[in-house]
Amino acid sequence: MTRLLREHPSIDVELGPDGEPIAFRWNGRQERIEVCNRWRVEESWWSRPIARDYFKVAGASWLALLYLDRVDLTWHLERLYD
Amino acid sequence: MTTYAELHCHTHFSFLDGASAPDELVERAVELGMSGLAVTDHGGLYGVVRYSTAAREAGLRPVIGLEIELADAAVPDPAGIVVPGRRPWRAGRGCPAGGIATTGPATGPTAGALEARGRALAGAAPLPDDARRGEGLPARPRPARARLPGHRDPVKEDLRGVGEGQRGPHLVLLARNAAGYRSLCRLVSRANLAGTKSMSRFSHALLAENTEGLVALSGCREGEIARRLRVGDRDGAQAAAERYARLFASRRARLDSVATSAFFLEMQHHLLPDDDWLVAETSRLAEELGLPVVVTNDVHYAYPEGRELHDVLTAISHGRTLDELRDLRRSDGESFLKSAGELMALPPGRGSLDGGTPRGGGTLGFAGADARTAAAWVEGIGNAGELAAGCSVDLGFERYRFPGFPVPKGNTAFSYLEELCHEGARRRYHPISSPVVKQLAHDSTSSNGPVWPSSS
Amino acid sequence: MTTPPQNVQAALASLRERWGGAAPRWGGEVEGALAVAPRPSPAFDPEGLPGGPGALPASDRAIPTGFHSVDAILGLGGLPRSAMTAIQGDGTSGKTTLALQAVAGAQAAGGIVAYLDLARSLDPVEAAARGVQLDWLVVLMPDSLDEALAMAAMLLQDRTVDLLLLDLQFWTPGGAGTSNSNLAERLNRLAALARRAGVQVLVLEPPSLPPALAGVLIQVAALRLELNWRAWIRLGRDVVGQRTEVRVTRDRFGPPGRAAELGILYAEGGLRDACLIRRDLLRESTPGTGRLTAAWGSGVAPLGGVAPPGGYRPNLPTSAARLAPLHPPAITPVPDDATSPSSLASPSPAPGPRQGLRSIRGRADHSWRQAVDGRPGPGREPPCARAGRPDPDAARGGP
Amino acid sequence: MPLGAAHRLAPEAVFLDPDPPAGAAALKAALDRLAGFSPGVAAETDAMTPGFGRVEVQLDGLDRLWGPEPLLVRRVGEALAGILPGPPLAGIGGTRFAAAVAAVLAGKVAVPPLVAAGGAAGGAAGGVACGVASGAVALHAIEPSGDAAFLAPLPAVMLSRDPEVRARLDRFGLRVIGQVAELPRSALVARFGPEGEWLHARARGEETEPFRPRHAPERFAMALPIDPPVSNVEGLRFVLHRLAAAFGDQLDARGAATARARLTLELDRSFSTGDVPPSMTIDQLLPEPTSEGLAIERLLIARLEMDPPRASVARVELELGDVAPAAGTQLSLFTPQTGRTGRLGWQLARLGLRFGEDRVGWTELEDTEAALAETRWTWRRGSSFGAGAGASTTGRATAPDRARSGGRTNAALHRGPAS
Repeated sequence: MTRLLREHPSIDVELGPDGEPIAFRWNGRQERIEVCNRWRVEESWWSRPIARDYFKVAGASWLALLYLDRVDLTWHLERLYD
Repeated sequence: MTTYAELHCHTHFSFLDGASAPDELVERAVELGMSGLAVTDHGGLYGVVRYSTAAREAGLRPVIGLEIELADAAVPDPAGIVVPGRRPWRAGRGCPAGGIATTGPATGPTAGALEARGRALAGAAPLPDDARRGEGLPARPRPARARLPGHRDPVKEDLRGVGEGQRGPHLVLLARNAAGYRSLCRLVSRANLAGTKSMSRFSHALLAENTEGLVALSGCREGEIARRLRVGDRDGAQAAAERYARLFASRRARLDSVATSAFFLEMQHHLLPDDDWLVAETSRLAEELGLPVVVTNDVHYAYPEGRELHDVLTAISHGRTLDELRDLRRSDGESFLKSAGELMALPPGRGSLDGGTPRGGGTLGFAGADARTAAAWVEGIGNAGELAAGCSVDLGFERYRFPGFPVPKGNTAFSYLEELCHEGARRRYHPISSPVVKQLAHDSTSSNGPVWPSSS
Repeated sequence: MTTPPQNVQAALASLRERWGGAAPRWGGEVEGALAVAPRPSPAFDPEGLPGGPGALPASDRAIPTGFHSVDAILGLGGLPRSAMTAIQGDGTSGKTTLALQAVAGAQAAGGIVAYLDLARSLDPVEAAARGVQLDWLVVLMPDSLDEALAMAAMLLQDRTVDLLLLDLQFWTPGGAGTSNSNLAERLNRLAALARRAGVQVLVLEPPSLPPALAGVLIQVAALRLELNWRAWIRLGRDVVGQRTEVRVTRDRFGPPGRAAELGILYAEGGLRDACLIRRDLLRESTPGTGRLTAAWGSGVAPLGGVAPPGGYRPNLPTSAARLAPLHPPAITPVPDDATSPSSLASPSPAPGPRQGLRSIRGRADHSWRQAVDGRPGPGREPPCARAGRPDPDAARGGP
Repeated sequence: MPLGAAHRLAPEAVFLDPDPPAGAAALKAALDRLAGFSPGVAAETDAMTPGFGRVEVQLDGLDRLWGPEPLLVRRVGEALAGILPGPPLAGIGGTRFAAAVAAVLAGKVAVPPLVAAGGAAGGAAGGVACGVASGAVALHAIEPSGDAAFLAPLPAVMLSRDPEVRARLDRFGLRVIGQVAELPRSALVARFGPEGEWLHARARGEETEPFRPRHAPERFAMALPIDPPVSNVEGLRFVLHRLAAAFGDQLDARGAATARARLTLELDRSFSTGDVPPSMTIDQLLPEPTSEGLAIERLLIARLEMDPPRASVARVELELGDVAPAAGTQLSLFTPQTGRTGRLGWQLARLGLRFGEDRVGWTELEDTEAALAETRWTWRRGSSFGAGAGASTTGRATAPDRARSGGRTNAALHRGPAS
């Protein structure tokens, strides 16, 4: 079961050399993460383009879904697995 | 190592699925420094001539191929992994209610249409739709129009709303030489005769008869092996891979040699959620069986922007608006021509399916798997170029080739022609008149020279 | 759980042969895995609900959680009606899963459920996948804990709902308009109301609660479960599930201190979900020690101190070299007679009771031992969590 | 007839645009007046229907009260003067059909008023100005039991409005009503179907359907002065409780339920500072029609708590709108929820009022496999629960449907003429 955060809060992400996140910061917490899956979503280019790179990342004892909004290049937190 | 060659590429002769013209693809491939490019349209060789002409002009090695959709499973497939049953189209936001009624979990996707076709072939005219629908309509006898011998009533199959994932498994066939090209032509002809309008029907039996000079790639994510791997059916995938390898193996083929092997496991990565898994499993399978791998990108358009046109084409082919397409459109926008560098930058190429790098969580036993996948990926990119280099089909447009015409012994072509003309004149003109005789004499004298006989 | 009778086994086997992974399973056969059906049906079939195969009948005092191993360690065999239950757990501990499963159980028994979504993080699709009837799930989104408590009180007074789920996940102390002083009193009142109105209250409690509030919760809750993440369940690189330990820290209706382990699979959709019922593909792992030292919420870990990985190697192995495995596989699949994987293509005979979890864990444990005792790979260290991990058989606990 | 054709026929005519609301309002006022004359008044109040403008008044036994019929008709005319655009035409007959025909004739032929006893009277009040001095009513009365004789010479096409029936009458050579009346009933039924039965009855001067008088809506309004004025909600709650409880009893006694409540507070401005309106009004739609005083009171109090009066309240008036007979609801078996959905609806309405409408609601799945999680489901606000388009499939025809229909009622009320 996952928690889907409605507002997709912004997060800070540190990137590794290959463009995948290796650490992120949110709500005053900062942690190393390991990417365990990634995929790309490109939707509705005909109306309101949405382009995101999703990363499913695991921390010490938690799992979350981040994405890079490729329209404005910001990082967001979308889901927490729980 | 040779440079990369894309071996799985659709031109717009994959009707309503490819979004780029052959010339455009060739141009882009040259730009990217590819050594070769294969054209593998769906169930047809329509684009071959335009493509190979363009490729030769641009100095690109043309590889001629085909992507087929097999209509049956080679082994019983009770779970519907290989030939899935069609599920009703899911209605989503902004969709008209009801959707499209599709066949249930039928054994084959074309069961209904084929039944109708069987009736048509057996001589019984298919019931006119009106008679089936309206009870009170008169069934007026219609004149039998002059039909050409071998004529069949076209049977149309409504495949709108049926996505690739609900159809038969794909397989890519490439011609290694002229014999391979002949095999492709035979396959296409037979499959089109066996199929319905615009929907050819390839079966395993047909495929088994025509493997000479062909190289098979295991296909995109909708190929039989990929489908099995995606649902975790390792044993089934292994059996299927061995079956294909046996099927395409020639006498001098060694399994692990790129130059002679005739069956390759195809790896693609379109940044979809389960692509990591699929690539890792494919490389694992390749290692277990010692099969060579090849990396392709299942190209449907030359440039990334082509995605929009491709989506629109998909919408047209399914008769829906873009909003209603849902999962019928390819969810990735990655099916454009990619250079070797771009392919290498994908997750498997980076070796970054990595639990094993220092920053990773040290997931036990996965570092080895990742290194294996990365190595296979790199090797597959190299193999693609090698394989393309090993394929040469020359359609030979430089010289004229006329159909052979047997001439009876003791005759030259012109003497035989004269004989035929006189015979025809005797049959046709009663009584024979002097202008006819004069004309015949004129023709036979002039036809011995460079002048073609004028029609009489 | 019981073994299905012979005729049921035969029927299930034939169904599986025909339908593969989509065939019905004997209840609890794969615990925590979602059905592979893509679209949860919202149809409400009142007659079909109670007493379906595998569903424990809801008693008048307790509602089963849907996880048999959890039900087994609870005094009432489920979460008590008309009392407050606190579920405490860290970020990814599985408490939402457990809570939603309980919601589904309550709805199956005919209840109306209100979800106080303080964190604004309910995913209805996931909820429906866990069996929640969205028709009967009222979602309330309070802004603050004060509001949440007021809403809860109103709902309890009118007895219009049967289960109230209060999600405190992201609630931060000192939020707008929260006065800690009378929180205790109000929570007490809430618990009393729940008792009187016969309404079940579930509180999802993050570990970061201020001690005062946590203390109150400990006091007022009749049942308190503590969930702790134990390990990931992986499919290739991807994490597709987790293992969680459930510990009863307080139980008014039975002995506290029992523990059980849950296997939770996420099943996020797509064809790949069919892999989740093939246990031989799943692996279990915990992050290695020393790498991920910073725990969630425990301050700031140094960034950038780790050397970047070198990317792909320019010296590519040739095909001949690749055919010899680069690394011997660290986990060799151990043939395990008790856990013959139910194959999609070739159906296995109906499995024995309680197979699902045990097989996952059994397999993983085996690999652990092999890896740890036998031949730890280079750069791989034995996990630190090993010592703290209860013995699997003791962990099962329960009667 | 198209307007252009009409212009050609009567170039000097002035054409007025139809004004259905005004017509309906005028008719409603007329009905209110007529209710003072007779207990049985029936009319079509929808201005868009062809029957609009005809008012039927039951005259049985009214001669003792109002005098003989001509006198009654004159009195009616006086009462209606000024309300309708012109003087009404009146006809008195044994059946409603005959009376209506008589009224039409009254407009065409100047017939001296005749006395007719018994039966119902029909008055056709149209928007046609007849040029008769106000108060003078053109009346045509039919002799008692003379209906058939009265109708016999009239054209048969008057029997029906349906052009097809008219054409068919013509085809059968039935020119006058008398010919129709002479035919056996079975013959008419055989050729016209059920309509034939009606035609026959009408032609013979027999009543075809029971008279359904119009019921004036009861107005549930009550006011209580508060002396001295109170400023806190607690005090108001006390007063409101009395009002709501009284209404609850009344509704229960009538077997009725209300769907809308309006609370008007007269504010005492003598001690207030700033700009305070003389009164404040709270309009509250109820989640479902109810007769429970307590439920209404609670919702209103919740509104008051959200938006307290800005000055002391001197008078409280509570009015209930949309009172209709309470519909019996079928509780489905086996669903324990059923009994409580009603209460839940109320509860959610209160929660929505207190904490904001957008905070309470339900979710509905849309496309569970969409690529973006946001588009997989939609949020439905509690107040509009189930009123959405894709609401109910047949599969879940249980309690939510009931709650949904309640929601739809609300939506309909929203669209209705709001005060």
